[in-house]
Amino acid sequence: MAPEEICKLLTTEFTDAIVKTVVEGAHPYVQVSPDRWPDVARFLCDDSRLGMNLLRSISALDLLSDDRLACVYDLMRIVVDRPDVLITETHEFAIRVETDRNEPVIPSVADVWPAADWHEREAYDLMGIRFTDHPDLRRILCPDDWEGYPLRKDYEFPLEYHGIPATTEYELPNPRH
Amino acid sequence: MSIDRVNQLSSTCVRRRFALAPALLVLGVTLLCGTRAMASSGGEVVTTAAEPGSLLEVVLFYAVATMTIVSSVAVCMSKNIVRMALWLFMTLASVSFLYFLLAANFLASIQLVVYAGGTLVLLVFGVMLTNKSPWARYTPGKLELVGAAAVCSVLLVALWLVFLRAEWSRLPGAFAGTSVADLGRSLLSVYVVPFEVAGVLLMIVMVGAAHLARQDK
Amino acid sequence: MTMADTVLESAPDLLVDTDRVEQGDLRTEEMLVNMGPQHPSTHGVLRVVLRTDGEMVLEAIPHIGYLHRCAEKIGESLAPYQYIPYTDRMDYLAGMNNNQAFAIAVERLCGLEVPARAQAIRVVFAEFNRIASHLVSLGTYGLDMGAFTPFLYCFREREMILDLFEAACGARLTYSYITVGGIHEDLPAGWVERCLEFLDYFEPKIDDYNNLLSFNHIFVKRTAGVGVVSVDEAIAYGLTGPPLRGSGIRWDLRKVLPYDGYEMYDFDVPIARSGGTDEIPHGVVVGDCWSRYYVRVLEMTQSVRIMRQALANLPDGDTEAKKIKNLKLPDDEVYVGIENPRGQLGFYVRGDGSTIPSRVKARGPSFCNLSITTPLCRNVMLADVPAIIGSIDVVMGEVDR
Amino acid sequence: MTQFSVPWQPRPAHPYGMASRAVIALAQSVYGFAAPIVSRFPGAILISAVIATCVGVWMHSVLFGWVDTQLIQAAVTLPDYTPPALSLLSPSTWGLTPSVIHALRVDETVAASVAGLLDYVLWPVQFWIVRDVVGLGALFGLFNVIPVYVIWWERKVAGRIQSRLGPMRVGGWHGWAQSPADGIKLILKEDLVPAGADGPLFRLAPYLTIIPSLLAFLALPFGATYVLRELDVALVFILGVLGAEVVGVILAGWASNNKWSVYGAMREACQMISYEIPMGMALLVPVICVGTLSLSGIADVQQGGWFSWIAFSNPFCFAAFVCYFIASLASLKRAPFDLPEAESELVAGFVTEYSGFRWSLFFFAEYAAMFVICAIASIVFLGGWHSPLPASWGGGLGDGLLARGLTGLLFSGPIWLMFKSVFLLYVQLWLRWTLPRIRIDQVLYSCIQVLLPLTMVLVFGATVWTWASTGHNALWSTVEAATRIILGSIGLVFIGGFIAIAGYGFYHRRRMVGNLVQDVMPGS
Repeated sequence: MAPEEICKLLTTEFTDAIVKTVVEGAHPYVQVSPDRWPDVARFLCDDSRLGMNLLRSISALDLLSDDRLACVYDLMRIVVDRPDVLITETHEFAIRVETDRNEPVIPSVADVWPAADWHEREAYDLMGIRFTDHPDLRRILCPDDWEGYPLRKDYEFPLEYHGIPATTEYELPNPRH
Repeated sequence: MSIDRVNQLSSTCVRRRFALAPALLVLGVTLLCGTRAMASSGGEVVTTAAEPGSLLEVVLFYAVATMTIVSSVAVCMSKNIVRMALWLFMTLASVSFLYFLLAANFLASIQLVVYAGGTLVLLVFGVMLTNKSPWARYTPGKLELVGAAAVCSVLLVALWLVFLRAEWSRLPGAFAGTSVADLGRSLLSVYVVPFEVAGVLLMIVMVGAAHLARQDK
Repeated sequence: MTMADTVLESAPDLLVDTDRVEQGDLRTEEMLVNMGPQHPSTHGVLRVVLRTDGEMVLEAIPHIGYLHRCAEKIGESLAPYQYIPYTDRMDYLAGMNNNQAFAIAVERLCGLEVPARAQAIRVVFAEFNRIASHLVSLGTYGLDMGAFTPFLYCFREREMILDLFEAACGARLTYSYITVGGIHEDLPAGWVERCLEFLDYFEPKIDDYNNLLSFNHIFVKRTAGVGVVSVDEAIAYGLTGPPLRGSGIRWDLRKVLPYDGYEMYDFDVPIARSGGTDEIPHGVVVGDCWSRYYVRVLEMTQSVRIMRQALANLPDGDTEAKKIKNLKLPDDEVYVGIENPRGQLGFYVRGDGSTIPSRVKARGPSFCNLSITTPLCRNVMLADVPAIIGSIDVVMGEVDR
Repeated sequence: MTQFSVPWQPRPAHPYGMASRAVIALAQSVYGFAAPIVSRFPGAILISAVIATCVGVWMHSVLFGWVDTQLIQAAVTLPDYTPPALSLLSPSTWGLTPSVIHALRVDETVAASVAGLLDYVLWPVQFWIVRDVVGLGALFGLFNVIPVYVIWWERKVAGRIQSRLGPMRVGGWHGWAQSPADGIKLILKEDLVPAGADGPLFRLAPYLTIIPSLLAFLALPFGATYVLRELDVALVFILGVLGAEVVGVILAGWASNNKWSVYGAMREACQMISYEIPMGMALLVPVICVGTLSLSGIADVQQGGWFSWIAFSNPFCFAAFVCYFIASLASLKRAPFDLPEAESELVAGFVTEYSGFRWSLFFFAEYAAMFVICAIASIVFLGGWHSPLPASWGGGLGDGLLARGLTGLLFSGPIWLMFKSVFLLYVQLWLRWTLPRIRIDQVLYSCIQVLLPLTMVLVFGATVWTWASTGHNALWSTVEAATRIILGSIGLVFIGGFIAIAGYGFYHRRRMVGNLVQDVMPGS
C-alpha cells in the first residue's frame, strides 16, 4: 500500500487521534496524539491490511524552537505467508508522537513490539522521554548515575565525572568538539 | 627496561626462588629414600632393599608417621572446609606412603587410586555442592565440645589398653614383599566370600547414592 | 567481606529495588557471575550478568554502553561529508556498508543523483566488505567453540581483502571511501584483475571452512538445536539480517527495497533449512545457532556472485556527483535502511535548511539483535551463552554508537 | 578539581645483595661469549646436544653394567668382601676399597696405563645411593626438558596446521630457544596472589599438581634396564599418582577466589570422575591378556616385532587402545575435553588468577603428564622399547660395545620408546588444533554412557579370549595368528596412510601466500 492510502486508512479509523499527516517529502508520516498512541500502535500491528510487525527504529527528536520533544517510529511489514518464497514487496511508514518538553511522557509500546523495549530505554537515556508502564525503564548507554540527557539541544557538558576531568574547552559558551 | 630494573627483578626472583630450592631438595631426598624402601618385584630377596631397622628406614618411618598424625589432627581442627579436605588428602597420601615403606606396593597404589584420587574428589563435590556457603566457618557449640571430649577420651583409653597388652614381635629376616599374583590368587581362593560380600555391599551403596541424588533434583 | 557480597555490591542497580530480581537471589547457592566487559567471548565490551545455578544459566541480562561515543550528538555539529569517518567507526568490521548507508540517506534527503559507475563500485566494495565481515564472524565463532584453526584461515583470506581495500582507498579498516554523492577516488589500474584473481582463489576456500568447522560433528553437537528463535519472535524483537534469515524468512533489503542498482544483479537469498535435507547435518533446527552461522557461509558465495557480475560490466564515467561541499539540507527528514552484514543498518537524517543536519540517528542491527539474548539465554548451559552471542554476531561499536 | 590522586606508591627499590649481583654478572658474561657462537649455527648445536645426551645416557648404563659384571661379581669370589651396607656412616663397610679395585683391574684386560685415578672414579659407582642420585638427576632433567620442548614443538605444529610459521626468531633456527626464554620471562614476572584468595592454598596448589607427574616418572621404564624403580605394580602406581593430580587443580580453582576458577575446578572434578574408570578398565584389557601389572613384564611379551604387539594381538586390545587414548585426552584436559581451562567460556578456568612461575608450573605438570600417558600407551599397547623388527633377527650380533649399540638402535632400546610416545604426542597435538571443545554434559555422556560400557565389554571379551587361548589347541592358535596378521596390517595401513599424506603435503607445499598488493600493483 502507498503512504497516501495508509494515511487515509488511519485518518478514517482514528479521526480524533491523528493530529497532522505529511505525505509529500522523503519521509511520509502521521502525527498521533500521545494518549491514543497505544491503540493506534495495536491497530497498525494487528490489522490485516497494514500488518506492520517490524518496528525498525525509534528516533527521539528535540524540537527546541517550539519547546517540544518528539519520537519518530519507523515501521515496516514482513508478511510470511509462504515460508520459502522470496519476499519482494513491503510497505514502510512512520509515526511521530510529540510531547511537552518540560515533563515529556509517552505511553510505551513495548507490549506491541518487544523490539521497542531497548529503543525506548535509549530514548529515555539520551533525550529524557519517560515511557509509562515500560517493563524496565533504566539508562541503557550512559552510566546509571549520569545527570542530564545528552542529546537535548540545551544540554551543557559536565566538567568532571567522579573526579575524572572532561577534556572539552571550558570557556566556550557552546563548546563544539 | 633499564638494567638496574632487570637487576632488581632478577634479585627478587633469585631471593624468592631461593625458597623453592630447599623444597625441591627435600622432595628429591624423600622421593629417593621412599623409592629406596620400595622392594622390587618377585619373591627373591632383593639385595638393594632397605634392611629392616637400618637408620634410613627408621628416619623415614618417623617422618611419615608424624605427617599422618599431624594431618589427621588438622582434619578435625581446621575451620575452613577446603583446608579440611586438603588435610584429609595429606592423611590418605601419607598412609599410602606408609604402605610403600612396608613394601606393600600394590596396597599403596590402590590406596592412592581409591582414596587420594576418588573419595577425596567425591568429598570435595559434597562440600562444594551443599548449599552451605563455601566460606562458612564451623564453630562447634559448647555442648558438642563436651560430648566430643568424652567420646575421645573413652576411645583413647581403650586404645592405650590394647597397646599395652599387645606383645610386639619382629618378622624374621628381610621382608620379601608379596607379589600381586599371590594377592590375586588368595583373594579368589581363600577369601572369596568376603570379596563377594564386599562387592555386593558396594553395589547397594551405589544404588542408594543414586536414589538419594535423584530425590532432591 | 566475602566474595559474594563484593559482587552483589558491585551490581547495585540489579538488586536494590527492582522486584523482578528479588526472588532471584533468595536461594543461597545461586551465583551472580559477571561475564564482564572484558571477556574473551563477548566480542567487544559487552557485560552480561548471568544468574547461574551451577552450570545452568537461569537468566542473562546484557549491559551495554561501554563503547558509547555519542556519535549521534557529534552528527548534529558536522556537515554530512565530514560525518562519513564517524560512520566507519560504528560497525568497525563493515566500514564500507556504514558509509554507503549514510551516503544514501543524505542523497535521498537532498535528491542527489549518483553516477552509474559510482553505484557499481559501491556495490563491489559493499559486497567485498560483507565477505570480510563474515570471515571475522566465522573465525571468532570457531574460537568461541574452542576450534582455533578456522580463525587463522579466515584471517588469512581477510588479509588479502584488506590489501585490496588498502590499494583502493589507503585504509585497512576505516575506509571513508564511499562518500555523499559517490566515491572518493576511482579504482587504481589493475585493481579489477587483482580482485577477480582473489575471487577465483577465495571460492574453493569456503569448502575448506565447511569441512573444517561447519560439518565438524562436535561443532554441530555444540550449536544445533541451541538458542532456537521462532519466526514471529524474530520479527517481534526486530532481528534482521542473518539472524532473521536463520529463522527461515527469505527477507533481504537488497531485494525488497533495492538501492545503488542492486536490482540489476541476480543473486539469491540463502535461508536456514532444517536438518537432513541435502548437506545440512541431522539435528539442525531452523532458527538455531548452527543455521544462523551457516546462512553467513552461504551469503559469502552470493556476494562473490554479485561482485563478479558487477566487475564484469563496470560502466565508465566519472565517479562523483557535483556541488557536495556546501550542500544545503532541505527542511525535511528521511529514514533509509540498507543490508549491512549484520542486518538492517538504518540512518534517520533530519535537516533544517542549513548545511548541518539537526538530528542523525543510526539504527544498528546488532542493537536489536542483541536484545534477543535475554529470552534465549534462559535455562541454558554456561557453555551455550558464548555460542548464542557468537551466532548473533554482535559488534559493540554499532550497539553503543 | 583535583587531578585524580594516585593511591599506589611505588615500592622502594630493593638493594640487591652479593648473591644476585654475582648471578647477574655470571649471566652477562656467559651471554657475552656464548651468543656469537650459538647464533651462528644454532640448529647444529641443538641436534648435537640431543645426540650427546642420548649417547651419554647409554654410556652411563654401559659403565654401570660393566662395573656390575666385571668388578662386583669378580669381587664376590674374594674371601674378605663385605657388600656395601646401607649405613654410610662407618667407612669400614664401604665395600670395595680403591686398592681392591686396582688389584682386580690389574689382572683384568683393562689397560693398566691409567693409574689410580680410574679406581677413585670407579669406587663410588658400586653404591646404590650413587646410582639412584644419578637416576633421579636424569629423571629431573628429563622432567624439565620434556615440557619445555613439547611446548615449543606444539607451537610449531599449531603454526603449521594454521598455515603460519610458528616461533622463528628466538635463538635462531626455528626459534628453538622460545620456551626457555618464556620460562625465564615467567620467573621474572611479579609474584601475585589475588586479594581475598586463600594464600597458603593458592601457593600450595601448583606443587600438588607437579609432584604427581614427577612421581609418575619413577616407575616408568624407558628400556630393559633403564628404570629407576622396577615395580611389579607400575601401572596401578602411575594411574594412582596421576589421579592425585586432580586435587591440586581443584584446590587451585577453589583458592583463587574467582568465580571462573571455581567453575574450572568443578568441571575438572566432574571430568575426573567420568574418565578415571574407563581409563583404568581400558588398561585392564592388556593386563588380562599378558597377566602382569609390571610395565617391564608387559613390554617383554612384545619382543616379536610388529605383529607381536599387544594392540594387534586381539580385537579387544585394539579397541582398548582407542578407548584408552580417548579417556587419556580427558585426563590430560586436552583437545575436545579441555573444559577446565576453557578460554572462551571460563576466561582461563582454574589458572585464571595464576601468573608467572606458578602458572608455568601448572603447564609443566600438564605436559609431563602428557608424555607419561603417551609412554604408558606405547609400552602397554605398542611394544614399548621394542622395534617393529623382531628381536630374533638381531640375535647374532653378539654383545661387543658396538653390537650392543646397534641392537639398541635397531631392535630394542629407549630410542624406540621415545619415537612411539613422541608420535602419540604428535597425534594429541593434531587433535588440539583441529577439534572444537565439547560441553560438560557431553563429556559426562561420552565418558560414562559410552566409554564405560564399551570398556566393560572389552574386559569381558579379553577374559574370554585369554581363557580360550590357554587351551592351546591348534585351531585357536591359527585364529590368533590370523587376527594378529589382520590387525597388524590395519596398523600398517594407518602408518602408511599417515606417511602418504605427509609426503603429499610436503610435495605440494606452496609458497606462503604473500601480500597480493605488493606483488604486482604498480605504485603501491
